[in-house]
This record gives sequence, C-alpha cells and structure tokens, in this order.
Amino acid sequence: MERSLNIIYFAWVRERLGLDQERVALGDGIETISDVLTMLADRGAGYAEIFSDIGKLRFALDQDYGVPGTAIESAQELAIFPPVTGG
Amino acid sequence: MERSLNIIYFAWVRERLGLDQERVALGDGIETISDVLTMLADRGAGYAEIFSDIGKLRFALDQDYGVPGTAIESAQELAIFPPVTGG
Amino acid sequence: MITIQVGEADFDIGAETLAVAGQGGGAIASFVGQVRDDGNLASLELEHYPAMTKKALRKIAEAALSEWPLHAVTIIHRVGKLAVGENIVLVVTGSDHREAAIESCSFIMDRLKTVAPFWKKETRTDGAVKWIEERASDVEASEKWQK
Amino acid sequence: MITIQVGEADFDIGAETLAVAGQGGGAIASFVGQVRDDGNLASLELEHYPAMTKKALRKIAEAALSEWPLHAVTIIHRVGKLAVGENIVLVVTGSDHREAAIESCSFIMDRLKTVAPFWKKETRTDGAVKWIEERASDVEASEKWQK
Repeated sequence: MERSLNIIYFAWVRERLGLDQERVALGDGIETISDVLTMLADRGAGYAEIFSDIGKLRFALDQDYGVPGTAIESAQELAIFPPVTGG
Repeated sequence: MERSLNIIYFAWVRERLGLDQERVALGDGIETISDVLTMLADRGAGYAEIFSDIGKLRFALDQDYGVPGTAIESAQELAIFPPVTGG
Repeated sequence: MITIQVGEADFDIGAETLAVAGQGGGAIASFVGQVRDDGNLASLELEHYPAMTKKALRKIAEAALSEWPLHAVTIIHRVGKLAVGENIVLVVTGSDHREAAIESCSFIMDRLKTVAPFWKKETRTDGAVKWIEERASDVEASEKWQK
Repeated sequence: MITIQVGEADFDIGAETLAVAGQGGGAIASFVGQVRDDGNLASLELEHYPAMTKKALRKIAEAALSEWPLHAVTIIHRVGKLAVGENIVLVVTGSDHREAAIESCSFIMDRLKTVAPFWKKETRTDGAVKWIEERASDVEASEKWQK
C-alpha cells in the first residue's frame, strides 16, 4: 500500500501556494520532514522558492512540533508554516 | 515659643498604648526621632517596653519615612508604627 | 484547573479573573493583549491551526502548573478579524503567592508568543497588508525560561 | 495617568483593567490580592495611615512610570474589615510592551508590600486575633528592584 501524507499550510505559505492543504504520496526514500520539503521544492519555481529556504519555515507532525530531521513514520498530517506570531 | 510635635500611632503600637495620638512638647536637646523615642521610653514601663526596641518600629515624619537619626526640625507629625503588611 | 478557549468571541476580563480567583489562593495575575493602535493600523487578522492550537496552549498551561504552585490557569485567545483596541489574548493565573502568579503569567505569555500556532496579518489604513514577522525579542524572552 | 484609590469600597477588576487599556498601549498586566482562606481565617482588618497612604502609593506609581514606558497605572487598596475571599488590592499597568506591563505590576506590588502604610490584623475562626508580621521574603522582593 502506498504511503501518503496530508500536508497543511498556514499564513503566507498558504497564501503564496494558493492552497491550504494537499495529499501527497510518499515514494521510497521519503523518510523525514526534510525529504518531504525537497520533494515539494522539486515541483517547480513557485514551490522551490518557498520550500528551499527552510530557515523561514516551522513544522508540526500530527500537531507536534518537528524539525527537518524528524522522521515521518506513520504520521498522518504535516503542517508547514512561518514562525508563529500570536499573543 | 515651645516646640511641640503630634505623635500618631498605628497597629499594635496604638493598641498597646491604648492611644492613637498625642501632642508632646519637645524640650531642649530633642532633635531627632531617636531623641523622641528615648523621651517616650522614659515615661514608664508600658512605654519603655514599646519604644526601647526600635528595630521593631518604623517612622514617618510629616508622612515621609524617616530613620532614628532623622532630624525633627520643623516637622508637625511623627508617626510610629510596626513594619507595614498591606497588599 | 486549566481553562483553554480559542475562538472569535470576545472575553470578559473581570469574570475570567474572578473564575480563577474562585479556585482558591489569594493572588491572581492577569495579562491582556489588545490590538495596539500604532498610528496607521486598520485591523488585524488572526489565523490559527485549529487541530493543534488548544493542545499547544494546554501544554503551556501544564508546564506552568508543573513549575509553580498554581490553583488555576486560564488562557483565552481570539482568532479572526480584530479591530484596533479589541482584545486578543487573556492569561490569568491563581496562586497562594504573588510571585508564582505573576511569574507564571509572564511565562505563559512568553511561551504562547513563540509556540502557539497563531499568525497575525495586519491591514494598514492605506490598505497595505502584511504578515507580521517573528520578533527576536520574543524568541529571547521565551528561551530565558529554559535556563 | 496615575489612578490611586484607598477606601472601604470594593473594586471592579474588569472595569479598572479596561480603563487602563483605554489609555493606550495594547499590553495590560494586573494583579489582584484577595483575603486567602488558609483553613481557619475568619476575617482580616486593614488599618492604614490616611494622611500618608495615597502619597506613598502615588510615589510607587511614579517610580514605576519613571522606570518603564507605561501609559497608565492604577492602584486600589481597600481598608476596613474584609472577609475571606474578598478583594484587598488591585494593581493594573498598561504599556506598549508586555514585559514593561508585567514587570512594573510586579514592582508595584513588591514596593507596596514594604512601603505603603497598611497593617493587617487577622481574626481566626477560634476568635484569636493577631497583627500580621512583616515577611522576610517581602523585604527581599522589594529590595531586589534597587539593584
């Protein structure tokens, strides 16, 4: 069975992609958040611009913060967003 | 003209003296808060007990904090009370 | 007791403070953040990550409860479009001791600013729209609690 | 703007907080002290030095305003007989910055505890009456601001 992941975007990431979420298939070798970002950046100019500068992005895997090296394992949802600015 | 000073007591000082204020004449040589305390302590047992342990007392001269060495000068009111416990 | 609320509705500062006070202790600290009028701000829009927000706020409250002797913690954060002067966030902490109440309230705000998944977009009076960026001072304030 | 109130009347936490917020800024910190039920406390009686109290509180507020960028400071302190759970003191500070609001609120409470001429007498449920003594931790908390 092919692994898949729901990716959810917030704030300017969502606006610049024009997309609030998408489901992606995880091919062989896509093990970490970093691998997913590389896969997204490879999609073309718009994606590359957003996902190649990972210092500007933050990540949550199944609603818990992760870092680029965090393994996806059986997570269902990856959220990608800018640093938070609430309060 | 004889100098005089209104002395005002608070909390347990007031209760133990059974007095909330009194006007005292300031004789020659009564220049500081400390001098007034010595004068009061000399009045007898009840006063002596309260005014000889000045570490337990605090003072305000015309509504500003003073220390035993503070000069009375032309002040009108000396307040004597325990450390404050508001808030 | 932990109370977490996230939504568009405004909150009642007095009622929330008394609710925390009613949980015991005698020292209640609170912080209210409002949309600040800095001259040409028209409004603020608060986006959040619904599936994660309450969980993240609850974790912050639990961290405060494990660090200070608290009777109650309330965190309320609004989302959606807010005009200048409107309430954004309320944190109330109750303890027997004022230091515990005030410090934990400060801790919760510092952590919330850097950990809770909210994003602010501001609209200026000239129509310009901008996502607010993370402030280095907020990151420092949050990190100081980890020492 | 400085607001100082001393009297027997209770205060409205929400209204006082909003009044400070209305003076500008977007960061409002408050502290409420209540008569704490420690098991066998019946009531508290607050005595003060009327001619000096407001002056002493105003000085504390002015010291806060000179140390932090504040838009408003409110200090309300009750006197007279207060039952368990009743409000005693309210401090509210308003600023553009949360650190300034929270720190100045903490400063005002610490100074108030050691400088404002109030004295508390407690009556226990068994009828015992005692003047509360100064706490070393309050003196230390107040002194730390003079560093």
